[in-house]
Amino acid sequence: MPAKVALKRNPKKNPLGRVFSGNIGALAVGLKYFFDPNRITLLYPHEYIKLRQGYRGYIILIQEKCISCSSCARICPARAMKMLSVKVFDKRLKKEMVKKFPVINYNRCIFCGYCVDVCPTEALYHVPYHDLVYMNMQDMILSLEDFQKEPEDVTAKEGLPIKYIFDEKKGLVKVKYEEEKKEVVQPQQSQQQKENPQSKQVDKGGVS
Amino acid sequence: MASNISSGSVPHLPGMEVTELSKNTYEVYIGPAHPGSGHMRIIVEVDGDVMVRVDPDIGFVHRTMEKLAEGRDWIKNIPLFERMAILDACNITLPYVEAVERLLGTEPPDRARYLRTLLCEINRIASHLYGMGIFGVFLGHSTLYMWAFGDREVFIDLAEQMTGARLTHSYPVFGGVRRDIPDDFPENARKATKYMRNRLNEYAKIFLNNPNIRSRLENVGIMSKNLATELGIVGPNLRASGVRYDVRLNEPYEAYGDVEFEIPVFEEGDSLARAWARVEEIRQSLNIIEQAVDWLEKHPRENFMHEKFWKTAPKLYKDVFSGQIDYAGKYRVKLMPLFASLKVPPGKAFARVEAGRGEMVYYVESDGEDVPYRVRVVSPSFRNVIAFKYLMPGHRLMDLPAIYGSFDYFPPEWDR
Amino acid sequence: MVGGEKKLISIQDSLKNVLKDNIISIEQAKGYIDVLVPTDKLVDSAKKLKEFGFDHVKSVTAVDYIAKKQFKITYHISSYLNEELSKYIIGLSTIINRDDPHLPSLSKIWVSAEFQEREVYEFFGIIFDDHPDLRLLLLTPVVAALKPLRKDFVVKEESDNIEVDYAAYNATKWW
Amino acid sequence: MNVWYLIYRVIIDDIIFYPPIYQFLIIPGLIAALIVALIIIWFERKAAAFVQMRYGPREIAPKIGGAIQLVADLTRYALQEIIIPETVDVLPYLLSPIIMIILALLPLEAVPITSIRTYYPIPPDYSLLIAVALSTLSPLFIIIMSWASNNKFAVVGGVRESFIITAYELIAVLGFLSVAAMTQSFNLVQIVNLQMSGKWFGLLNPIALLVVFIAVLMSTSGFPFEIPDSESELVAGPYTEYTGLLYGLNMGGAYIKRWVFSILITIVFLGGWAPYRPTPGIITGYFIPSLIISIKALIVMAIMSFLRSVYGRYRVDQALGIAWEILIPLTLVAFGLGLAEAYFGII
Repeated sequence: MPAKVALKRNPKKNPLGRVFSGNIGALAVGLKYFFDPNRITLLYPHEYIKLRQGYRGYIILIQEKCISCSSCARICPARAMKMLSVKVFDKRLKKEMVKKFPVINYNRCIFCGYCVDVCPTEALYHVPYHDLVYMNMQDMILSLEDFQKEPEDVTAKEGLPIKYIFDEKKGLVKVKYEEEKKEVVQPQQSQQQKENPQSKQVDKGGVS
Repeated sequence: MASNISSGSVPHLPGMEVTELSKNTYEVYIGPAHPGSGHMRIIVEVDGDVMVRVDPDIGFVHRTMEKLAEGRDWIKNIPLFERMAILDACNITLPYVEAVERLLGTEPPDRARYLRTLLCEINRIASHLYGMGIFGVFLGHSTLYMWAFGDREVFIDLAEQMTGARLTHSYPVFGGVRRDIPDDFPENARKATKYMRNRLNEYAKIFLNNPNIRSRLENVGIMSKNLATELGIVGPNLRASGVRYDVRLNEPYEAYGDVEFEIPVFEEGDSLARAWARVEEIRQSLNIIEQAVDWLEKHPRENFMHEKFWKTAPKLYKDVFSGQIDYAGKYRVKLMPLFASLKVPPGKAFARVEAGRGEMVYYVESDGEDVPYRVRVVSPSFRNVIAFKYLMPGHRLMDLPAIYGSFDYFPPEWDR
Repeated sequence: MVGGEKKLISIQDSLKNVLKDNIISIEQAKGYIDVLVPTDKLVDSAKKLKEFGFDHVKSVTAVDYIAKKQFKITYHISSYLNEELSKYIIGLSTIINRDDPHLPSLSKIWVSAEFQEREVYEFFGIIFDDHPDLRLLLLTPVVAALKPLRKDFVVKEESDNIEVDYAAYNATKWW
Repeated sequence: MNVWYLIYRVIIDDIIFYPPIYQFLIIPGLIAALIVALIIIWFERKAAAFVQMRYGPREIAPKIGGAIQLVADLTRYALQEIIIPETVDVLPYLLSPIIMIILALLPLEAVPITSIRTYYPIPPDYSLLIAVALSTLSPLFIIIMSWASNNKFAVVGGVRESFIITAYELIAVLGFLSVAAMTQSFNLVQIVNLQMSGKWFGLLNPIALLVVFIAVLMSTSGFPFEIPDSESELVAGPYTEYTGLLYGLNMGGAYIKRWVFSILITIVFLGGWAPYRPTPGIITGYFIPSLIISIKALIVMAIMSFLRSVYGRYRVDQALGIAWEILIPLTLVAFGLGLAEAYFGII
């Protein structure tokens, strides 16, 4: 069923009808929305969109899973990800050795998600938020420790979580976000991690 | 190079162009810092209120993408080219992906073709709405501007659910796509299409049938069929002049050969017809979205990448796709590490698709290395800009926004 | 696609009929038909192709073969009005010398080539004789003098090295 | 005590409620105009936002819907640096916005806003004619402004302004005079008194009202009809070279002109202070009628502002074509209708 051509013309109207029906139609639509406004604006700092899982937000490394293959750094189109050689204690071989781990420069990152998709062991993942503020550009180059921590979602502290749902009449409707039934375990790891960044368990990655 | 530019006894400084004006005319510079136009300048020579010479002066956001592409790996060029027109991201990168696929000799599987078609149409609607919004600003109609941008949000949200990013999707990759649609996507898409159909009627009422706007657009900037062909205009602008050309019709790509839709062609060729052509195209795109969603719902979620890849993929890849790993998003298609150092067999390929603003063309040449030897990008706005030079003279100065806006010109796309 | 193949052969034949001995070589590339003609017969071939029905230029592409000291200019042309021809894209190409690059302009035959030729002119320094308005389009004169798309203009990009030195990284935190 | 009472009476009677001062500076003059601008600009933004899927001004005082947004804007305009380009003709450049504002308010000095004889600013016998004549003065200074700016965009804008003004002021004047033809009087007090029975001239002669309404919309160049300063091809038209407070004055000038015309429309077509009958005394004879007129004029302005969200901008030659080809004949029809009604004694 290929496409077919449909010949159309600009709608024609006689001049008098054009003036009357055109003006009345335009005014009627205007008045309709004046009395029944359909607002979709997000009042941003007071409300924020709770994005769904799968949104390409900030990228987090799970160091335990990384096999130092450098694929992520090689595929990065913006050269934001580089490999850093670090001495780590290998559990399997039970000795100290030099391994390469990715670090990221958020000055450059374009959030294309290639690194996450190319990682053969799923050691990188996205968190579904992107509105962070750094005080200077140096801070945007993360160290290996910072790269493993989920950054604090600052807007979530003050704002009201909002979800847009699709609607046939209003397009997008703003509703308050409610946690889904499946209980999401909030990882209480930030303190723990600071003390002992290397000891992060893989299974702890149960984050929304 | 500079010495070639001007001739005669006119004084000349490097970087400066001096032209003598005929009597009783003066020059007006529209842009480059201009509400609505983006970054371009139109140098207009005006005789009274009538334009006599129009010279589009462009390149304010030029980024030399053709050169940059020669230094980047094949896959890294996809996010690069996307930045030409982020509001039309899938359409803009698709011909590049197709050209490279032709060189590689791979064909995307059916599901990937439908997914690409789906995103292309979502992008087309978003792009048309953007263009109409800007058009509204040009004519001083702020309501259309806000409406178009507000309703565009619906389709950007759809695209975000599908790809994980609002604008820079980087969705098609060589041999397939990067994600499958989420479970609730078909339902949302159907709601969005229904909503948009109703809205288009209201757009017509408040904007296109508004006598005020009609008188601005009717019989303004009439481009005959022959002139449009001669100038090589593309997209809805071409079809508004009565030329029956659409890449989706003449050389169906992806799933366009399998879905049913119409190509609206208008005969008038004036600004009003160009605006109507966009509205009708949005209507057809909504049809395509519904059909694509139906198809995707009926068919199983497999074969979204090249078949060979799916068979040899390790278990983890399938786990990620089916959502077994809880911290990673569902229905994501993992890329092969091979993509990072892909080498494309030598050859020359040419690909065209119908992007939102018109025909998008890539010429890709490979010499077997991991970077392209030459990528030539011709974007739709690039081929439309010539129309300003030949169409505007003879019109009044106040017709400039009406013509400019009706062409849906987008400077970053042309400047590359 | 069998029918398609046949049609391609027939369009190649008809191109040969139209251009006759102008053709140096004709080749089916991926997505278009590459027709190579000598530079002095470019205008003649273009006129014949336009009469045949190819009414617009899609792209004017120049490729710098620095090893062979050649430029290859390709006019990708197709048709809007002729539905049969609109399915094909013809690459009307010619090879010119890299040292003194100029060739006849086709923008009087195809107006749609006008801006594209201006672009090729500024990026490659290729001069199109008889062009109605050969000025810079995108670049400033200073940049255009460098002829940026030629292969001997090398873009200085940051290092492709994917590894970062630990000591340097800790000291400067920058790359 | 008596002295203080005397001073109080002097301030109230002879200064505040001295008609030229009261009408020029307080109600419906400068202060009322500022308050009206505050309300109308807020309403304009809010109404447009309602139609356009937005909230409109909100962040400044969210509890009252951002109603004092204009105060913030004015503060910004007032504190902005005023840049005077070297190429301009300084004296007319600086003076013309100020003179324009003063002249825009001047018609109010000719308009009686009560039927009590003591509160007429001038003898009202020819007040309609004088008010209409004074209202045509201020656009001259927009043209001077554009010429003094020495800028191509400003000159094009100024030329457009002069075209529009010539066409539409004429229509406005003729529209008002059609009522004078009906009543055989230029006396605004008499015109209002004739409407006291509820037969407003806007109802008796709707064509004249429509014509005047359109003419006011066009000649005061409010937002979608701002042909002289259409931003998409002329940066800001005559005001291109203005910055800071001077630019704010220009923007305010358009609103003040519209406000003055709205008051004229109210008095001539919408019954002025009817149905209220002023009785002697400052409050009942002067203050209340002026309030009634202001509120009616405010509604007229609100309707004008709402149109912003429905219409776009006309091309200058189309606007002139509408004026000369459609509205002038319509005005003559309105004139004829008025004469006919007067002849058959409907008034």
